[in-house]
Amino acid sequence: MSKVEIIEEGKGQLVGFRDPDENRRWVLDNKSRTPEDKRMSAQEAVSKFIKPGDYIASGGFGHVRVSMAIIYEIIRQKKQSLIMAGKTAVHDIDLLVAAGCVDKVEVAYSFGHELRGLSNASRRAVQTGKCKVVSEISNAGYQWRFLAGMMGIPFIPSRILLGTDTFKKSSTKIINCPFTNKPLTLIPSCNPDVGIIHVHRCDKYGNAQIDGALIEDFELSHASRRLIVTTEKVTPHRKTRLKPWRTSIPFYYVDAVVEVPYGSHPCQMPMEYFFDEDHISEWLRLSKTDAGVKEYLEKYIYSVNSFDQYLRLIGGQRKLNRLKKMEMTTGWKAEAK
Amino acid sequence: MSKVEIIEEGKGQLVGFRDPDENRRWVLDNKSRTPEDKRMSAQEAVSKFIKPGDYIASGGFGHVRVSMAIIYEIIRQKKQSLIMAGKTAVHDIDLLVAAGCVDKVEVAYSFGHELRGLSNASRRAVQTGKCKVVSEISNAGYQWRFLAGMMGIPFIPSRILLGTDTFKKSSTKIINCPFTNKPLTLIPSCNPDVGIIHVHRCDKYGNAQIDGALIEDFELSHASRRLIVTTEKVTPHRKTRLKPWRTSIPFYYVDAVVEVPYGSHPCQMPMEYFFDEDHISEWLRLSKTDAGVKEYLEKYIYSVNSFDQYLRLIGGQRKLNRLKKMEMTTGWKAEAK
Amino acid sequence: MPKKTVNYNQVELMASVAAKLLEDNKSVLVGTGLPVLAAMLAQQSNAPNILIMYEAGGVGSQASVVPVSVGESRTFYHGIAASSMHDVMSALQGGFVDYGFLGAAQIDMYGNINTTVIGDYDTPKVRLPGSGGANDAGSLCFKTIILMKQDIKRFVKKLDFLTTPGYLTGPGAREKAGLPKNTGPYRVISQLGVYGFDSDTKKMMLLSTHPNVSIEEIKENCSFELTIPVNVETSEEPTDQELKILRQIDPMKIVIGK
Amino acid sequence: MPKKTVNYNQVELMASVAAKLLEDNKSVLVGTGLPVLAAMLAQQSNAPNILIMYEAGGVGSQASVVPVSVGESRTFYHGIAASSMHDVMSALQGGFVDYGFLGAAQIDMYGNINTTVIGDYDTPKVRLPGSGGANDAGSLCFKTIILMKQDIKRFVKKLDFLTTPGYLTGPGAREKAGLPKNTGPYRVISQLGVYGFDSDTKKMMLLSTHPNVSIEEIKENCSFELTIPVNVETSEEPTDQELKILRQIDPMKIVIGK
Repeated sequence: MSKVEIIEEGKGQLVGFRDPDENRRWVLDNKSRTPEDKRMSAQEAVSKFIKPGDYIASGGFGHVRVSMAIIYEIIRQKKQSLIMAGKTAVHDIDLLVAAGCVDKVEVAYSFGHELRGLSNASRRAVQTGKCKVVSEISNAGYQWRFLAGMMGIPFIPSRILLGTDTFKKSSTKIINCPFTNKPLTLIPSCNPDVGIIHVHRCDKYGNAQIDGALIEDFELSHASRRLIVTTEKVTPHRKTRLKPWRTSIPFYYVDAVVEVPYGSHPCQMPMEYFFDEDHISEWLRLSKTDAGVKEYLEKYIYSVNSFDQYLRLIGGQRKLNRLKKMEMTTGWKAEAK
Repeated sequence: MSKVEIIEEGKGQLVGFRDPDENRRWVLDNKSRTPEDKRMSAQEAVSKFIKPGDYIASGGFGHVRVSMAIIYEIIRQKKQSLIMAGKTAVHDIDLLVAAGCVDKVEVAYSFGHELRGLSNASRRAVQTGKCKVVSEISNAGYQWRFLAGMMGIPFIPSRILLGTDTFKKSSTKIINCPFTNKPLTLIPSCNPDVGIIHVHRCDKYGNAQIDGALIEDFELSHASRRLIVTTEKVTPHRKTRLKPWRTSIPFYYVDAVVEVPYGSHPCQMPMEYFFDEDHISEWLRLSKTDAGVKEYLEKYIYSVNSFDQYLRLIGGQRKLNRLKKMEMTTGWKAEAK
Repeated sequence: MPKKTVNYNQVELMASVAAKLLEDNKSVLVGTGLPVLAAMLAQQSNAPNILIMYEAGGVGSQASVVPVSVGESRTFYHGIAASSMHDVMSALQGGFVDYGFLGAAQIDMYGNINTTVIGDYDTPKVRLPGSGGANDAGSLCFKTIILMKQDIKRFVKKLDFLTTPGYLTGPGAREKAGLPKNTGPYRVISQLGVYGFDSDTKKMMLLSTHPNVSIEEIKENCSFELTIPVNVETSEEPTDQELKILRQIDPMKIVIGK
Repeated sequence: MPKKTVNYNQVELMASVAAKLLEDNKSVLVGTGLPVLAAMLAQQSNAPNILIMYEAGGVGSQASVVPVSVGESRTFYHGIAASSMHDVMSALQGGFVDYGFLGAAQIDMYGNINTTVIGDYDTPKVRLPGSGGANDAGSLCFKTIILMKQDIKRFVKKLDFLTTPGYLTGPGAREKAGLPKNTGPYRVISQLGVYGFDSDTKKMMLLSTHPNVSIEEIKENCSFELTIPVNVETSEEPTDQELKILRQIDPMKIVIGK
């Protein structure tokens, strides 16, 4: 029998972790197996399910398939003290940090806009101490935190982070494996308080379909305690039942269904509409200063009542048609599935 | 820091386990990333990829979506000393044990025919010592063995098997979790020597699509060292690229592509054809005696050259049409996706 | 109790009793055979929103005829998902599954069950199929319901093999072993009666006898000491409507006829 | 070497050099920007069967224009799979990915890289995005290729933060830490030259200087002691055909233009 012991422990804060028994209890008490009509407004979903101090995680990846409608609503409702999963979070986290909603982040990738450069506002907040990075991890690390959370187990073993400062600032532990006797990183599970995911279509109970790559939303949706699903379209329940193999998220994981066409704007919705580079650039330009941040938030969020009104501000249907057309140049349509 | 230690170790034989580094090396040396035409006959696939002593695992579940064409071919080629994953294996394992091809089994569910009763031949082989059960596990245990194998990690933690004789006869270990300090079962990874999976359609390189529930074939296919895919139909590669989201198994996991319409007979192919209860009954009746087993193997396997010839023996196209029609009474067709 | 012409068999009775135990708007993992039959009856009678889950990935099927196997296409016919064992077993372990419906060859006083072997493990008298998904369901579902035939060789003092955990050695043993909290066997349904488990001792306890079954008969068909409370109900007989549904669900009598 | 009119910029040169390193019929995980550009150039020139993988799930894309993000629809356009991070990260850890293409803000002599922070961790001068998929690729791909800008603040003696493992502290250190065998940095490509790692010391070693770059210039832009062998080649310039392809792949110059 090989001995097993803890070789080293990361010093990052362990956020979003639940003892699996405690989480099962929470699920039993709070997650309904009843097929109920969960349609509500973004306003209602955010006010009902997001509380100060919550650990939130947004679906998609980078500027792709992000539930921006909910992000804007969180800002509009001035939610505070949120902890966010920086799981390749870009525009969403930048705005939330800039608006003062999020002040703690567990970082895999944050404070950047991929090719477009660094995020001005959220980076400034970290550099001035307004926003704190509580722990570091990697993209696979997040994927596996959610996988463990979905599976109801306390951790997933892996071979990443070893030998690095990323490990030292993480909440993971290194043990020697009882099967191979080699060092192995244990990635703790994560059950976010609230997951926020934008999908292509969903029925009123919450049975949701995602087109194209799932990214890590299968695991994230299953692991989240509360799950807000925004959808391009609410589809009849009967359609779910005609192609059950297309369901990526079954209804019993879902707490709110919010119909928001173009709900990912200015991010891409794969096979639906392209990135709005004009709008992203406007934000990147304005967010260079605190005054600019204020101007942006005032113009596009605080003085706006609904996502529809926002869509009119960014250029309305004409702009949206252009974004649709740009996405279509890839030559396929979501309906192809 | 909580202490971690091994609380108990199962005494079952650890089969199909590879040190992740050793398996990575094997993958590097043996799995091609070249898109090559991998079409071959069942005869060629079996003679090329299955060796005595191999640990084999068959896809599908029970009598559903099983690559019977390969099972028959293994018997025809009189392969011996195989170890088999009894991962809810029914007709496949029964025949393989009866024919003397498989003499060791790791059991989650074997030697039974679900509703149809116990398997006569393989159960007799176990009771007389001809076939040895080397370890016990559960269905989820297998699922997680393959998941760990696919992920390249030595184990998956879980909360099953605890407190039972199934654990004692398993190859798993119980530790106290370094995050919760509670007992946790570590399920060792499995990378079978050969995985055998029947799919709805596949291109010549091995990009395979499965309709309906995936069961555990996503993990099994990704974890197997060699993977033989039999398919109802070889489809043009261009069709793979039109709907990449439909690919369940990408080509780099696949070693052989064998086109065998009705290749799951007498098992069901979901949304294609139903179980052939007549044929299953004939086997269950004959397999009550060793003489009957011999008669069945002689008639349907040894004296037959190909799967087509076998299909003529079981009733030919007329019978197959009936099985198709029975399956269609469920009211949908695979093409619906 | 007014007598009624017996127009049902033991399987139909057990299915009807089991179906009534299922609450509406709960989830249940079912195995092949009687468990499926009972869950489908519940779906078509007292629990229209019961969420039926199959370990191979089918969820929420609306099939009108009983699936032959827990992996076949009827397990996801007009369902809400046709996913994978990964998905369903994760739901089990994550706490999303209320009931688990199991069969068994042997059971002991604490609801531990054997589906692996009769006789010595290394030289078995009868080799049975093994755990299948039973250990998973018995470990991870909140409430396990066991459907099995009862006689003295099946309701035993000591199992030949402990495949799936009940309350193990008694109060607190499951948690000590590391099994999830608030889980364990809830009911046992045989052809003779319905059993629960004493909340203090975790020992099996008679709850109701089936029509025309005496407590004497119950005892004669049980090798361990059974807790028998003062009040023992008589199980409800299947209604004509239930029988009609059962026979529609299983027109070939592949479960009923056994 | 015959001089040629310089009709390309540094990004184009780096992309062209990087593309030539990729062998055909191998798999490569690519990050946003220059890595994608280089891999797509390889796919359209020297390595038509290179298998391009994106961490969000796109595999084998045949997009003709560079994706803006590693999660966007072009990452699976006419691909062979559009699956998930679970699938792709498993392939990485399982040993199915030959090359990993990364960017970096700082690198040290052993190929360890920093993309997390410049300055002190708790009071950062510049907070960078963090690992993203870099630690995963650098830990799990067989050969890592790093594409980055070179100057003395980037090629450093000591990283401000070790985000992604190179050879850590030298020979044997990766294995001792538990990282998979036979992995590590393979090449570093800057705007000045191409570097490899000495097989004995695991220290960075100059392999070729780019056209019109002197060894002196290389040294001046590196803070650590660089191994400089007797024979140092000159990197090949991009061909007209390569430049044509690059400008077709990135018509808006979103990568090239930076």
